[in-house]
Amino acid sequence: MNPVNYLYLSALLFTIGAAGVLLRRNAIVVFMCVELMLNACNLAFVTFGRMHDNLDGQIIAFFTMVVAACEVVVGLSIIIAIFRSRRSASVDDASLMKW
Amino acid sequence: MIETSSLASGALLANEGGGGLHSTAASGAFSALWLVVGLPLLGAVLLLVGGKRTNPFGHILATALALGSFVVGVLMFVTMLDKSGPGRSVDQHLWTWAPVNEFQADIGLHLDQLSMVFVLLITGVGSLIHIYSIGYMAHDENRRRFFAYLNLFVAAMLLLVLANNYLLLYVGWEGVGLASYLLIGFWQHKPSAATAAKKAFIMNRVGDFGLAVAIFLMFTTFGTFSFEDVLGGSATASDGTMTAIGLMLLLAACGKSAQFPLQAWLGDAMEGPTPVSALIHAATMVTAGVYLITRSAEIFDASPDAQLAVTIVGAITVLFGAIVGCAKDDIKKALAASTMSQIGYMILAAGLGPIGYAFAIMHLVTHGFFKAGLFLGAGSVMHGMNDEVDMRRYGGLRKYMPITFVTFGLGYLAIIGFPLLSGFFSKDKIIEAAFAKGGTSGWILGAVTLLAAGLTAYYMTRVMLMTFFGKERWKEAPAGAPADWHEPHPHESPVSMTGPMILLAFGSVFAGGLFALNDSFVKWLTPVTGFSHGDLPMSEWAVTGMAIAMVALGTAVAYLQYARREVPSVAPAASPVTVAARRDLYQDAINEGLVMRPGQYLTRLLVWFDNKGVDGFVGGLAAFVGGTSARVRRVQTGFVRTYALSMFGGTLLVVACTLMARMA
Amino acid sequence: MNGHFPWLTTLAALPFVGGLCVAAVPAGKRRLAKNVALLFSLLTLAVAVVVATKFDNDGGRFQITESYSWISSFGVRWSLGVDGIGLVLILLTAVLMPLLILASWHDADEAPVGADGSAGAGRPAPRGTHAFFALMLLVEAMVVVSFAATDVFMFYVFFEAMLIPMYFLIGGFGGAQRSYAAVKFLLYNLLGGLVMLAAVVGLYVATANQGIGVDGHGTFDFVKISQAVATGQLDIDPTAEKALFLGFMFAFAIKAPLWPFHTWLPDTMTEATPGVAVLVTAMVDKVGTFAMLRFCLEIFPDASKYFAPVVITLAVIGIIYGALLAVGQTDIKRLIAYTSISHFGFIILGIFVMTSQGQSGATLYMVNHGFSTAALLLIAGFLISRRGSKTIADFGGVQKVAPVLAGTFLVAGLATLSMPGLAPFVSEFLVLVGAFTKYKVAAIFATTGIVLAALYVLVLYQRTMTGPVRPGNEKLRDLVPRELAVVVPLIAFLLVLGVYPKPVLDAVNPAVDHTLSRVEQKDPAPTKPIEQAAGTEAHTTGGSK
Amino acid sequence: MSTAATATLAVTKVDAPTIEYGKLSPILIVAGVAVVGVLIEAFLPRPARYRAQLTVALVGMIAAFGAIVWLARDLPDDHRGSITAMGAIAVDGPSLFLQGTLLLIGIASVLLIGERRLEPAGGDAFAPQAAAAPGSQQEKDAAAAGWTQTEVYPLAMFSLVGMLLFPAANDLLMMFVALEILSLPLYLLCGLARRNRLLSQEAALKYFLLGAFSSAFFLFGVAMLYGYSGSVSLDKIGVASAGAMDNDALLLIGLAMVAVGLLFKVGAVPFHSWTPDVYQGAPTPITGFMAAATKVAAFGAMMRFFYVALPGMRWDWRPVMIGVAIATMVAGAVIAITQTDVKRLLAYSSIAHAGFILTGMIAMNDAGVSSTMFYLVAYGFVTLGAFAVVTLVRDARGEATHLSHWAGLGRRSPLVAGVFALFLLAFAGIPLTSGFAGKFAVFQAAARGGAGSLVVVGVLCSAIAAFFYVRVIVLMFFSEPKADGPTVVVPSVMTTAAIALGVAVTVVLGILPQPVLDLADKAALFVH
Repeated sequence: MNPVNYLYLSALLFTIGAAGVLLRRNAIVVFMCVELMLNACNLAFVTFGRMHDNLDGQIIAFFTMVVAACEVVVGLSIIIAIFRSRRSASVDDASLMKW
Repeated sequence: MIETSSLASGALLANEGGGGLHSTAASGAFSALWLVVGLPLLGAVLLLVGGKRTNPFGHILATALALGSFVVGVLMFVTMLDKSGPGRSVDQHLWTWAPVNEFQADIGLHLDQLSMVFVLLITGVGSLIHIYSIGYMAHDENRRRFFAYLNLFVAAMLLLVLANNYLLLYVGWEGVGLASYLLIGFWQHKPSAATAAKKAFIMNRVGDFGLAVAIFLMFTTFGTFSFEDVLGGSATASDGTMTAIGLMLLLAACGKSAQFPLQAWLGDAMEGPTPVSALIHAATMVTAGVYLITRSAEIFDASPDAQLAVTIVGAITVLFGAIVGCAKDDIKKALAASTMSQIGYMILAAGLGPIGYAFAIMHLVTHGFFKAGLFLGAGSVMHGMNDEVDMRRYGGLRKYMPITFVTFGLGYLAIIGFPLLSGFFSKDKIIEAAFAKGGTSGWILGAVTLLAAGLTAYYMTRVMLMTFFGKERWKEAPAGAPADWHEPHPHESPVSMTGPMILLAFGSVFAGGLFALNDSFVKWLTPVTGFSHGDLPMSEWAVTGMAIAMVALGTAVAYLQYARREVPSVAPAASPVTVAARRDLYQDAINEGLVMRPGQYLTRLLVWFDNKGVDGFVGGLAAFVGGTSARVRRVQTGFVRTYALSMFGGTLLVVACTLMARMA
Repeated sequence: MNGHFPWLTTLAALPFVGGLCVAAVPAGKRRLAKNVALLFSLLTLAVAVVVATKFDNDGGRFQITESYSWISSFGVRWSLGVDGIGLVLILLTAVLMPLLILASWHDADEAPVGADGSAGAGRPAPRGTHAFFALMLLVEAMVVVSFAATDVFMFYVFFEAMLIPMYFLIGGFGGAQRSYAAVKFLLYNLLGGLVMLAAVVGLYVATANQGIGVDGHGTFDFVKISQAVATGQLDIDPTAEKALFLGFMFAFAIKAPLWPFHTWLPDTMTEATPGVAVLVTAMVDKVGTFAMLRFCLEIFPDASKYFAPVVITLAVIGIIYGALLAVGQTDIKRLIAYTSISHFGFIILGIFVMTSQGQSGATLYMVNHGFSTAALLLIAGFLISRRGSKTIADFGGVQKVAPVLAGTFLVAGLATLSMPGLAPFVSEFLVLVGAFTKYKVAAIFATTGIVLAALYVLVLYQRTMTGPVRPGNEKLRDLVPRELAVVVPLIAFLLVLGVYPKPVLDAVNPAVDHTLSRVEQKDPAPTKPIEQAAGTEAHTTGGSK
Repeated sequence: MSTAATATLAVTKVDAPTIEYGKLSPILIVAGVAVVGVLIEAFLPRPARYRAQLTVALVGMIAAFGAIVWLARDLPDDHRGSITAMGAIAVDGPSLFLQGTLLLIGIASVLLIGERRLEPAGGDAFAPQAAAAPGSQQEKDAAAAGWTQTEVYPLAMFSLVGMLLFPAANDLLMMFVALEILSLPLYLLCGLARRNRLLSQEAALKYFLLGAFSSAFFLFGVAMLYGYSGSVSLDKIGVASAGAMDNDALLLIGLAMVAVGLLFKVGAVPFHSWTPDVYQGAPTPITGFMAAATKVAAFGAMMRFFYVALPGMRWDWRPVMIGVAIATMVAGAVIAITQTDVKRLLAYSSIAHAGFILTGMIAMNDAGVSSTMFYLVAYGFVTLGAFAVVTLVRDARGEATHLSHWAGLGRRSPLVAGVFALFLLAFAGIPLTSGFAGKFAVFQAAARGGAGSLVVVGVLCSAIAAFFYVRVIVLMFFSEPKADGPTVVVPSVMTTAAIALGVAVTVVLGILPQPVLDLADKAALFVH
């Protein structure tokens, strides 16, 4: 199969992720969408690695996963903290500061 | 490119004017020339800076310095009599004032026959009026200040006539304006006085504008503004330039000499103490315009158009003043109108060119005597009458103040041109010169001067009769008099006041004859102003006869009106003409309608424009930015998804633009 | 870069150090603070006089120069030097400052009135007085540097930095609307300054690109730039030159202020204390006109010539407009502010007609206007402080109760209306003559200013000083000795410069001639020149040197 | 750990990567400090932690700064420096200059973080127990018990490690990792405020979500560039892009998306929307740290990215960046005008300043690099100082950040108000402050680089910006103090020192900027 198709898939996933961030209200879902975007990047890296015939892409994907994991730790802790104070995980509720 | 020696020859070339001023540097007795100006100036400075400490002796000091100036002036005169030809014209360079390349403004004095006449007139009459004021102002708490201003005036006036260039003349010109302002408004606590002073100064400034522009023109044309160079070069410059300069000088003269259309201030200027009216607004300052035109003879000679304008202005003012004078009940305003009219004569004469200059100056001098005398007389009357100025509240005063009556009477006879008195000689010569101009304009001008002579006789007789003859109308209280009104006790003034009046009366009687004797005055001035006889279209005697007839007529009419009939103590209703004359022929109304009102509206409009327009624009800009800010900050909704959307949109934009930049 | 004593740096440093010293005086000791301020201003004056004695009128363009490396990355040097123009303006500054300090002696004693007009609660900031005088001295230091800087960047820095102490002086010590006035002052001038910054950057880049500086950096050395412009070594594209000129001019026009960029001035002068108002008009604003003459003309000669008609038109409008608005004012200080706008019109007119009379006159005008406005404003301030009102209608008949005050006010007023014999006359006349030789119509319109000047001054005098004593004015005190000590020197200067301005002109003329030669302008020759007869003083023929 | 970035996997044999520990010592020291901090949290008793953390952090940063000085002296004459860690990290002029700046800012920030005199009940600016819900009994108990947490120190140090790495990262993967290292602790730090905890948590959430979102863009951009050039090394991308002709949509998209990630970090419009909210909600010492240091690090990375990887592409990215710079300057200045909260005001001001700094970066010449770095130094210290002053003005509810509370501050506390005014003037770019020197530097660089239009927009925006700085000064000095206005708390020597450092840098760089300019000039060359 033409590796370019993976790139299309990657772009599609990235877009879905971005759309999710823009459309979903629940912080966790929003955050998952961000993760989806990161994974779309991973797919792209791997594909490009394949296309360029080197392993950099795959290695980068590992790094990304680690970073994403760290992000999860930090992100979830923040989301949980805010959930505890507000009893809501809706990102739209957190809008005290504006203008 | 005039040769240095042209003065001597030019003096004799009757039709060509003086041909410029060429002078020798002041030496010998002349080197004291600066003292003429310096002494009164010193007085002014001492009295103003010295303040209250000089109160006890201020008036004495000022009078002494004025007299000192007079003495120096006489010394100069004697010295000048000794010399002949060019030796009579001296220059004294004092210091370099404001040098910028071509522009070399110097403080330098110039004394010649013309300025000599003025020096003597100013210091002479000035000294007399100083003396008079000692008595007149005896009870004024600010007498010292008054004398300081008088000294300042004398200094400025002397500077005006002694300057050797137009710029310095301008200094004196404005200086006398200032002194006039200070003295008209001397009783500042009276709003009318303060207003009159301001009005005088501002109208004078309009004239000064003309002088300033004239100097600019001289500088651009000749690269200099010294009398010597400008007058010497005036024949070489183009007609247009000379006409422009001439008209601008005329404007200046109109302002200073209260000529039409800048005459309105003079009547109001009578708010000042009477000695001031005598000195400044009769004898000296107001005649500065005549001096200016005469001094600039070469310029006017080079421009017939400008000359014509001068005569027209003079003619209008002669009649204007005379008509107004006929209707005024305020003795000082009547005299002021007369002054205006008489100066109109002088200006008219000066506009005639070499045939008139000398007579203009001659009339100026004789007028200086008799008008000053008349004013001092009026002051004396007021002094005895609780400062009443309304002639309708006078009457029969000759018994109470005989000296005043006699001196005033002599002045009166002189001004109406009673034969063999001063005014007769000088005015008659002007009438002759007007006819001698020739052509239609000559006839018109002659007729005007004759008519004015008649009017003069009429209004002066009226003044005389209303004041010194008839019923003693001051005995009854005026309608609507205040509760504390008390009957005045007319009395003769002290010697310090009558003395100067007597001396001036002598001048009024004899000066004209003396000047006319052997044409000595004309000969004296000819080296400076040039002289030409012109062609009189009739015999001199005919002119004189007509003039005397007009005077007699005017006197007779006045006699019929004011001696044979009771003078009402309140101005009666009168014909529109009289009403107009009483209101100065609506000159104030015209000024108000044409200048003041629109000016006020303009000012108000501009104030509004400055606030709402200029400032408003800037404020609007600021408000626009602020408003934009207030709107744009709403984009920051506080919703994280909106932020994400803006980021996403931004990303798309950046990506798209990057791609497009490549395409483009 | 000579080994001599750095006189000009000393001159600038003295008030600066003075300001620090004043600020360091303990909080309670107000009197001491004032005395220290006065002392330092007098010291500055002394040094300024020394500098003046070292100046040689025939001794070349910039004298008493010094130059040290400052910010070499931008080609900036700490370069000072004076020509005649700078010198006389420095002297003006140095002379005025002690008088201003003296005049403002009690202005900062009490807390200023609140925005609602409340009487400031009488509780001054503990060091308010100190701050006031320290800031005054600071401004003086910056003004001196501005006049003496021969480095464009350095000039710009101090030109701009000056705004801050001025801002605090206006906003901290004045009338009820002072903070509005201060903000307006600052924003207007900052806007001008920032636009100028763009032009300064542009100039720098031009010098860098054309290799005028060293090491690929540009340069800000005024002498170098001016020379390079004259020799064509620095050849800025005409469009760019015009843009740069406008950038510079914009800042100076706001500062000067030129119509229609003037509206900050009336507010500032109305709200600031009299001393500060004088500081604004007599010194700070002069930096603007000074800079037009020095920087705009010499660095952008072609653009200056190109825009001269526009600037002249604006200046003439300003003359008449300012005068008319002055007539319409009801507030004494505001009225005086508009007279200043009118006068600045004359100064700018004189500069841009580009004749020696115009420019020498304009320079002299700067000095004279400094003295005359100082006198007028300070005396008005003394009057206002007695009555607690600056509305003209509240006064009347003051001459009766305070004759000396009224008399000196009249003299100051006469100076303002250019009465001959007083200093401003000479300069105004020079400007007008200089203008007339090239721009007749403009000059004639400008000359109407003398009539209007009489109007506004005399109307003011009449309404405040003459007439019957108005209720509320009966108890006004006449000038006290401290105030006399302020007024007398000012009037003395007005008189002396009125009759003998030659020393100033002698210092200024060579600099003006130099400027004109850089702009390649000559005075128009008279149409019918008079050959000088032998024996009379030989006059130099203008512009043809 | 960064060895893998460029490790190519040979089929037969793996070369052991070489790491120049000496050249990486500043980063390693700070990383070590962070780890030690964690250990302290784990093993030391609570009362001893504060002192220990503070000491370790300060000593560590000073040591790191010493290491930088040492490295800088060792730079070769052309100041180009070298690439270490198998091509992942560049130790060159810009790196060292910016790292030095970062460390100084870090030191000052830690001083602010360590301040414990301001809260009337004792404690610092951070929540006594971050896990407790705001308003809960648990929180009240923790506060009553006088608990304080010291986890902020290691977090800050980790963040600093990321910042030190960010401008030095010579490949995009390193850059991404650094970005995350610097961001993740900051997200947490933002949520730790003692007062206004809801706002603080909201700030953390917003920052985190948007930050993660932007990281994704960044990473996708990296992927594109990798796809285009086959490498994430900046040098290689540079080589590849130099000859780019047509088929380079990948390159352009990648470039744009990486730029987006970086522009987010500096707070450029339209990626700025997090800035005001986060600056407002975060604990003020953290805001100061974040505002000053993040900007330095991110601009360093941005410059390296554009100057090393994409010099040949300048005609593609410059127009876009010019647009962004203009939008940033205008929006920042305009929106700031109507702000009423001092922290938000400073946030918008920082946006405007991001625009000015972009102006310098866009110059694309040596002057651009040096002037941008100079600006960063100037701006960093002013910002830090300004936020430090904000921590001092307090009322019963904590910091009184609403502008109306600042009315008459100059009357009450002339010194503090004066210092704040100085910082505002520096922000406004008034001559004789560091702000002016910086502004002039970037403007002249931009003008020489042919971006004259930016200069014009820049000065106009400065004028608009001046308006709100001046407004605050008016408020402080020329308005009547309110009766129930805030008080200015006298801080300990630490905050004082931080503020003093800010003042000193502001004044010295304003009057005698030449030494630092020289330094920046010398440090302006990126290693390739």
